Amino acid sequence: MSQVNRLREGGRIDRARRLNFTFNGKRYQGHAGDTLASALLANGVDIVNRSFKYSRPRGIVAAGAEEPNALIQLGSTEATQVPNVRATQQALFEGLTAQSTNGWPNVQRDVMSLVGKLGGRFMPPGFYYKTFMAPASMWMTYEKFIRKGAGLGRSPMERDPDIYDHLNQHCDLLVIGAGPVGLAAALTAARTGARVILADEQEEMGGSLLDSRETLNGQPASQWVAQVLEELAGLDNVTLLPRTTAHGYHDHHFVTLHERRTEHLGETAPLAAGVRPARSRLHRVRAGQVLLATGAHERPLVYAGNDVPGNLVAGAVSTYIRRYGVVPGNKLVLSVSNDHAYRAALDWDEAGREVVAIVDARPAPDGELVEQARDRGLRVITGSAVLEAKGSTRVSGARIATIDTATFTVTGQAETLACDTIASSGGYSPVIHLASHTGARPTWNDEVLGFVPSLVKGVHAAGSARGIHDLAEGLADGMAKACEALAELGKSAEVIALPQVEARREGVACALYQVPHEKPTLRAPKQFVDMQNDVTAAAIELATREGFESIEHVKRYTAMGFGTDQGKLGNINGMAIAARCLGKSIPEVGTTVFRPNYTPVTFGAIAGRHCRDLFDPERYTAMHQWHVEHGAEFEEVGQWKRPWYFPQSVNGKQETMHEAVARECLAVREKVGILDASTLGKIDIQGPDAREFLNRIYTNKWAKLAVGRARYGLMCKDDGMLMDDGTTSCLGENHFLMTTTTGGAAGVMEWLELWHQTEWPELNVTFTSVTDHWATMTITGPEARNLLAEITDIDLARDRFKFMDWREGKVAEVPARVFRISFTGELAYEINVQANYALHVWKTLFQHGEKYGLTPYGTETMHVLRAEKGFIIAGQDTDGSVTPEDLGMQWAVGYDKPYSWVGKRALSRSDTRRIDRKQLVGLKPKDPTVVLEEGAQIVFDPDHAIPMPMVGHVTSSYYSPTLQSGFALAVVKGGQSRMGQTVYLPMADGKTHAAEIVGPIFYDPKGERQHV
Amino acid sequence: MFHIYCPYCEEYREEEEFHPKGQAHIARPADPEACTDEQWGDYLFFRDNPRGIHHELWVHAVGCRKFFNITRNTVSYEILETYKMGEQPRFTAEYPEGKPDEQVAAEKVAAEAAGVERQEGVKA
Amino acid sequence: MSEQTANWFNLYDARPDTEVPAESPLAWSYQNSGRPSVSQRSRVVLRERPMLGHLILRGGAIVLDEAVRRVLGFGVPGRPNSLSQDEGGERSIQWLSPDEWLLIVPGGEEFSLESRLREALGDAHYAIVNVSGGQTLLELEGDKARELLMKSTPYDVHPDAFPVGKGVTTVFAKSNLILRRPTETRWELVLRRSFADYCYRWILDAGREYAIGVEA
Amino acid sequence: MQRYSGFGLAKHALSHHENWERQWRNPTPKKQYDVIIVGGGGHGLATAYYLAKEHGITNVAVVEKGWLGGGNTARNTTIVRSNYLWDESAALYEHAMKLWEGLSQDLNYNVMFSQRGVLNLGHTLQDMRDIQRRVNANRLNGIDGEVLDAKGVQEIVPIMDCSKNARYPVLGASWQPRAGVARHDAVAWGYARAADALGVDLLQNTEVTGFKIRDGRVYGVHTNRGDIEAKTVGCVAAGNSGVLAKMAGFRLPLESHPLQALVSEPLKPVLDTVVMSNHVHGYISQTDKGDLVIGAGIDGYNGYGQRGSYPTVEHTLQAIVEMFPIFSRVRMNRQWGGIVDTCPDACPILSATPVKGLYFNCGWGTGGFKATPGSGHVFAWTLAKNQAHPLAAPFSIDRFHSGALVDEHGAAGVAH
Repeated sequence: MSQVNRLREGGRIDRARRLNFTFNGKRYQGHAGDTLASALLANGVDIVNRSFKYSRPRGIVAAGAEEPNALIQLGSTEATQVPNVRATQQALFEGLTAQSTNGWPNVQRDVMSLVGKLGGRFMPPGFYYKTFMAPASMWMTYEKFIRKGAGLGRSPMERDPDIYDHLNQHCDLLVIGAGPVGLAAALTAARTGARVILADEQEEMGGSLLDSRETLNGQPASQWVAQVLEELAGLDNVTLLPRTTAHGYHDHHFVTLHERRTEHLGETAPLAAGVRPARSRLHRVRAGQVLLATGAHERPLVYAGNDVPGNLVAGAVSTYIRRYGVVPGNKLVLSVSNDHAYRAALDWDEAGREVVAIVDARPAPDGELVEQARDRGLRVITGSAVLEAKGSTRVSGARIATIDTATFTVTGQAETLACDTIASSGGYSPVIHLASHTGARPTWNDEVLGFVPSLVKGVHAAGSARGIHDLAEGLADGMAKACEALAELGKSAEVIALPQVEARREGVACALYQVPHEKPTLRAPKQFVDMQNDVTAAAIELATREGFESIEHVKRYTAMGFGTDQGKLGNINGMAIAARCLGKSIPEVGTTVFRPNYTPVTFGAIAGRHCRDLFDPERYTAMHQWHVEHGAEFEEVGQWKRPWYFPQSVNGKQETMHEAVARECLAVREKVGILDASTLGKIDIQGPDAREFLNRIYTNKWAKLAVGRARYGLMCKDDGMLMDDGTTSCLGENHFLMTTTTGGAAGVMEWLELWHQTEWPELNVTFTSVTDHWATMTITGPEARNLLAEITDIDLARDRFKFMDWREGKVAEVPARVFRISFTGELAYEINVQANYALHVWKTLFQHGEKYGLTPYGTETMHVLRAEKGFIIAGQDTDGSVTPEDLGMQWAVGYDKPYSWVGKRALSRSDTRRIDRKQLVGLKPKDPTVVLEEGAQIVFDPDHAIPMPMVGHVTSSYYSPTLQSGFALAVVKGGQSRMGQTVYLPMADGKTHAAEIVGPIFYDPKGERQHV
Repeated sequence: MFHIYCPYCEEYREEEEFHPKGQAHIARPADPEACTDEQWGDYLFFRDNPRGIHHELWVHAVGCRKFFNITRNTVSYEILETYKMGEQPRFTAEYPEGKPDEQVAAEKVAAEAAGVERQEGVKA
Repeated sequence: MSEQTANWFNLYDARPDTEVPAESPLAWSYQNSGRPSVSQRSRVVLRERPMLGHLILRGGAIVLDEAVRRVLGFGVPGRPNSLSQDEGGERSIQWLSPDEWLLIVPGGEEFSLESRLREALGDAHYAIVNVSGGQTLLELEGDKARELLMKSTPYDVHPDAFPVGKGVTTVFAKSNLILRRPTETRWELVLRRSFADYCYRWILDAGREYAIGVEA
Repeated sequence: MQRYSGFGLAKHALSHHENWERQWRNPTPKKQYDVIIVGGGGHGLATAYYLAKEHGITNVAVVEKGWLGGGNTARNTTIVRSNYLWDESAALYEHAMKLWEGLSQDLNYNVMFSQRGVLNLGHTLQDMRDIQRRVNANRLNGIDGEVLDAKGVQEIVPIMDCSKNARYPVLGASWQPRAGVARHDAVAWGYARAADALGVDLLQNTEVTGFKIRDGRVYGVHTNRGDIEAKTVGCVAAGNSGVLAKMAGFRLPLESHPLQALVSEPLKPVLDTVVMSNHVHGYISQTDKGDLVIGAGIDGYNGYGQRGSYPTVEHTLQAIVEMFPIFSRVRMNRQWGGIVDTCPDACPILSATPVKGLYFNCGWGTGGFKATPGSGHVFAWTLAKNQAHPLAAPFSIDRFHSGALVDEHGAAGVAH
C-alpha cells in the first residue's frame, strides 16, 4: 500500500531508508525517522484501536506522550510482546509488528461495538455499582463476564529475553526537556563547567523547534538545535540522554529517568559483539538542582463526536506535517480558542491540502497568525466552534455554530462543513507532572488558563512548563532559571548569547473547554473528555448530579485520568466541566495531582539487573564448594545457603530426607558427625567495660565468667521478649567473642551498637563483626575427641578441656580456637579457623574421619538433635511473644543483677506475670509412630465445637531415630504445671492426635553425654 | 529517596545506606524498677507522631555505623538538620525556623554543665 | 603464638606457620562462574588480591595516630572517608568511622603489626581485630571501570566527588562493601567473604558489555 | 433512598440519566448530634451506618476534613482476607469477612467483592511452619483455608515461577478461597449513601481543630465550620489519629508510615487470584479493569506525605518479576502512597481513651481495608453502648501497659 498521506518533500525522515512493518496483519512501509503513528497516518490508516468501554473506533489524536488512543500491542513473538505501546512514541524499525489492543474480530469490524452502540447508554459511570447485585450468588459469574472485557494489551506469556540495567547518576543540574528552553538552560549551565544532564523523551532533541515555523538567527530553528547539541556533546561535564523520559520525581531531587536504548532498533536488543546490551536503562539521578523544561500539552476541545478518527489536536497536525512529512487528511476544519493553533492551518495549507475553515471561538481574533491566515485567503469564522464531528469511522463533516462561552449556549444556526479532519485547540496545559510528584500542589493561573507548578526548593520550571509559551521569552527564561539554579549551588553563570527570534504579536486566548451543543450535555451525542477510559462530559455531569463534588470523587466515579495517559489531554477539560456543573471555578473544584510515572515504565527496567541469579545475594561459607560436591540439599536461612541434609545414594537410590536425616542423627549419637556452623553470627567485643555491657544486654550473669570459659546467653528486647541467643566466650578479661543466630547476626550487631551509642556511651567497649573471618565446624558425637586428637596439639583430656571451655591450638596445622560447646547433647568441639584455611581443615577431618564414621550433617539433623535435648531455636520455638520464663529458662535470668538489664522490667508487668502464659514443654505423641505437624494447634477438649479454644501450638516436631518415636516441642498455656496431662491436636485430615505433656528434654536429661 | 547528611561522615549519602530507628530522644528511664507498668509501657510504645517537625533516630548502617538524629518535616519530608548523639536540635516544633543563636549557645553551656552529672545517657 | 598470659586481650595469629592450602573467598566463584580472560577488547579488568592482612583499629584518632605512625611510618587519616598509604601503596589505612580504621597490609604482616601496635598503644583505650579471613580485595581498572561502578553503587564515583585517596563504605548492588580509589586509574573493592560470590557474579554480569576480563 | 437495580438502570437510561438522585446530601452541620464520627473513610462511614442501622442512633455526624473515602480507603490494594493467626484478630477479621459476604445487598451498592482467593506464599521452612500454624488455627476458629505445596500453588497460578531455580523457591502457600478483593471506592460510597439514607449527616471539607473537653469528658469538637457538640465522639482517622490524640491531650502507641502501592497498565486477564509473598515482599492481584495492583512494603520512617522511598518500589517490582518473570515487559503506570498508622504489635486499637466519651478506632496498619465492615460494626456497638464490644475488648490501649499485646508481627509470616 502506498503512503497516500506522505508529502513529496519535507520532514525529518530519511526518505532513502524504507522500513517495512505490519499492523493488524497488513504490511506497510514507512521511513527511518517515522514513529509508528506517523507511518500509520502516512499510509492512511484511520482506525488504530477500539475504545475500552464502548468499543468505538479510534484514531490517532496526538503526536507524543499525551496520546490516549493509539495504544498497540507490539511484538512478533510471544516472549517479546509489549502491551499498550503508544504508537506516537514508538520509533519505526524494520519488521515492526503491531496490533490493536482491542477489537474482535478486528478493529474495522468489532462485534463489541454493537454492545457499545446499543448498550452505551446503559453504562453510565458507576453502572456496575448499581447493578449485578441480585442474586448475590451470581456476582462471581457476572464478574467473569465483566473481566472478559478487561484490559487493553496482553501480557507476554514467556520469559523476557532482554536484560535491563540501572545507572546511578549525579549532577549539579538536571535539565528535563531539550526543547528551546531546555537547550538554552543546559547550554548556560554547561558553559560554567557544572555537571549537567539533559534528558529528553523524544527520538531527537529539539522539542518544538523540530517542527517550528520560527527562525532563529534568521535560520531554520533546527539549525540552532544542531549547533547547541554539537557544543554540548563536546563537553565532558554534560551527559545527553535522548529517548529518555524523566518519569518520577522523588524526594530530595532524586529523579528516575528511563532511557529506551534499543526500543527504536527492534523488539529485542540487538547483540553487540555477541553481548546483549540492556534493552532499556533506568538512570537513578541525584541532582543538586532540577530544571523542568517539559513544555506544555495542547488541550483538545470537547465536542460531540470528538473521538471519531480524523479528530486531532492542532499541534499534532503541525508535527506530522513538518516533522514527518505526513498530512493526516485532505480537508481540514480547525477549531481554536487561541492564536498559536493557527499554525496547523498554515502548515496544512502549505502542504497543499484544503483548509475548509478556521473556526475561532473568539469574537474578534487579531493576532499576527490570524492575519497570516486571512492573508492567505483562509476562511476564518469567529465567535464559533465545532459543535459536533460527523462520521463514524472517519470524520465526514463538522457542524459549526456561533456560541456564547459565558452562558454555555449555542447562539446561532449550525452549519455543516464537509471535511475529513478536525483539529482543535483549547489552549496549552503546562506539563507539571514532575513538579507535582514532589508533593507541591499546582496552582491555577487565569492568564495561562492552566495549572502552573508549585516548586519545592531546588526545582525550577522554565518556559511553557510554567506558562511562558512565547519562544523568545522561553529561551530567556531557560537561561535565567539555569543561572538561578546554579546560584543556589553557589556557582555563577554567565549570560549566553541567545538566538534572535522574530517578535510576533499574539492575541489573547479565550477559555473554552467543552463546546456547548444544542442539546443538553446528557442528551447530546457523546462528547469525550478522557478518550482512553471513555469518559464523556455527560458522565462528569452525572457524577456531579449524584453528589460527587470533589474533583477526586468525580475522577474516581468516572475513571477520568486513570488511564495510561493519566489524563494528560482530558483532566483540565474534565475539571472545567465539573466546575461548570457545580457552578464553581476550576480551582474551587480542586487541583490536579499527578503521581509517578509520567509515562509507564516496564517492570523489567525498574527491576534492572536485580533479577534471576542476582535477585538477592546468596551467602556462602568457606566450605560451600565441598557441600555442593557432596550433594547437599540447601536450606535458606536469611541470605545464607546452609546444607539442609546430605542425601546419599544407597544401592543406586537417592535417600529421602527422612532417611538421610535418620542416618545423620544416628551417626552423631553413635559415632561422630560434622556440621558447618560458620553462618552463626560472631562478634568480637573488646574493652574494659565489655563484661558490664554483657551484663546489661544479656539476661544472665557475666561477672564471673573466667578467661577460657564460654556461657550460653539470652538476649531480650526491653519488652521482655526473647530476641536472640547464643554462647559468648571470655577470650581475655576485656575480650569476648559473642555468637548469635544465623538470621539474627546483623540485627544483634546493630542492637549492641544502639545501646552502646545511645544509652551507655560511657562504657568503654567496641564491637566488630568477625562472622566472615572465622569458619566454624562442629564435630560432635562419642568419637569426636578421638577424631580431633589425631590432628590437634590441644590437650583434649576431659578434665583439662571441659565442657564449656575453649582452647587454642592447631588443628590440621592451622591455628584454631576450639570451643567445647554442644548443641546436640553429645561430646562436641566447635573448631574455629581463619576462613581461608577452613576447607583444608574440613577436608583433613574427613581424611581422618572415615574410620570413626565421620558423617556430614545439615540443619535438619541439627534441629532434630537439639530438639531431643530441648534446646530452642530462637525464631522457631519463639515468636516475639515469649519470655525466658515462658521457656522455663529462669536459670538464665539474673534477677539479682545490680543493673536493670534490657528486658528485666517487662518481666514484672501484669501480663508477663500471668500463670497461664504459653510455656515451652515437650509433647510425646501417644502413638509413637506419629510425627506431629509443626504448627499444629493444641486443645484441651477435642470435642469442643468450632471455634475451639486453642491453648498452644507445636513449634518443633521430628521423628527421633534414637528414641524411635515422634516427639515435639510446643508452647502450651500453663504448660509447665501440666506435666503428664494429655492434650489434643485436631488436624486438617480429620484425625485428632493425642499427646502427653512432658519436659522438653527427651534425651539424656541429666546431660551426661556432653560432659564425657 | 532521601539524601541524608551524615554528621560523622560529613557528607550527604543516599537513604539506602541508612536505617530509621524511630523517634529520637527517647531516654530509657534511669530506674526501670521504679517505673509503674504505665510508665514502662509509655517508654516502650508511646510515641509522638507529629504532622510536621519530628526528631528521629537513624543509623548510618552501611557507612560509619553511627547513630545520629534527624529533624525532618513528616509532611514535606524536608530534612532541616542532622546532629550527633548527645546534641540538641536547632529546629523544633516551637522554633520551625530554628532557635536563635543565643539560645543555642545557652543550651550548649547548660548541656555541658548537666552532662557532667548525666553521664549515663545521651539520648535525652 | 598465643599471649593469653596478658589476660586482657586474646592476641592471636590465625595464620599457620607451615605451608597449608588456602582458599580465597572467590575460589568457589572462579570454579563455578569462570574467569573470563582479559583481551584487547576488555575495557574493565578485575584482579583479586587475596590473602592480605586486614585489621580493624578502634579508638581515638590521636592515640592511634601516634602509635600507627611509630609502627608503620605513616599516620591514620583523620578526615572522614580518606585513605592513606605508604609509598609503595602496599600498606594502607582507611577511615571507616570517627573511631574506626581499616588497615590493609601484605599477607602475613598482620599479626606482627597487631603485636607491635598493641605494644605501642600500651594502656590506651583501643581495640584491634584481625578480620583477614573475612575480607578480600578486588581491583578494578579500565576506562569503563567507573561506569561499571555507576551501575552498582549509588555513591558518586565521579572524579570530582571521588578523588584519589578517598574510601567509603557504601551500598553495592544488594550488598555493601568498601570502595576506595588509591590511584588515578585503580579502584579497590573490599568485600566480605560471604558476599564475595554475589558481588563477583554481579560484576561479571555488569561488565559483560565491556568485555570484562579477570586477571589470574 | 433510590434503590439501585438493573431494571432501574435501564429506566434511567431511557430518560437520559437525568433523574438520578444524589447519592448523599451535602448538609449544613447541626449544633448537636448524639454521636460524632471524626473521619469519613470506610471505617468511619461504616461506623455511622451501623450506628444508625443496628442501634437506631441516626442523629450522627461524620466529620471529614477532605472528601469521603479520600484517605487509605482510596489508596490500598483492596485485599480482603481473614486468615489471621491470633484468635483475637482472626475473630475480628472473620466478623468483617461475614459482613463482606452480604455487603453489596445490604448496602444496595455493588462493592464488587470478588472472592477469588488469596495465596500467602512460603519460601522458607520457617515460612511453611508459620503457614501451617496459622492455617491450623484458622481451621479451629472456623475460618476457611488450606496449606498447599508448590505443585498446588502452581495449579492455581500457572504463570508463577514455582521452579526450584528461583532464588527463594516457592515451597507452598496458605490458600483462603473466601478471601479476595473489593472495589475500594465503592465501599466508602456504598456506606456513605446508606448512612445518609438513614439520616446521618456527612460533613465533608469539615476539619476538626480541637476537642471540647470538660472535667475529663468530651462534649464536642471544634471545626473549621464551627463547634459541633456530642457526648460521644469516635475518631476513625487512620494516619491522622496521632494528631487528633495530641489535640485531646494524650499520646497513642502509633506511628504513621508511608505505605506504597502501584498499578500496571491494564492487561487482558492473566491473574485471577491474589498472591502475597512476605519473604520476597510483594503482593499482587488483577482488577476487573485489568490493572495489576501491587503492594509494596512500609517505609521505616514516619511520613504524612502520601509518598515513600523509591527503593521500596524497586524492591517490590524485583520481587514481582522474580515471581512472575513474564511480567518483565509489562509497564508500571502509577504509584502512590497511603499513610498507615501502625501499632507495635501490628494490631488495631479499638478503645476508650483517657477522655470519657472519646473513643479511638485506629492503628490498623496495613489491615484496614479488609476490616472495614467489621471495624465499623464493632465500633458502632462500642459507641452505642459505651462499652467495648467483646471482639474489640482485646484491642484496648491498656494492652500496651499490661503487656498483653496481640502480636501479629512476630507470629504471622504474613504480609498484612
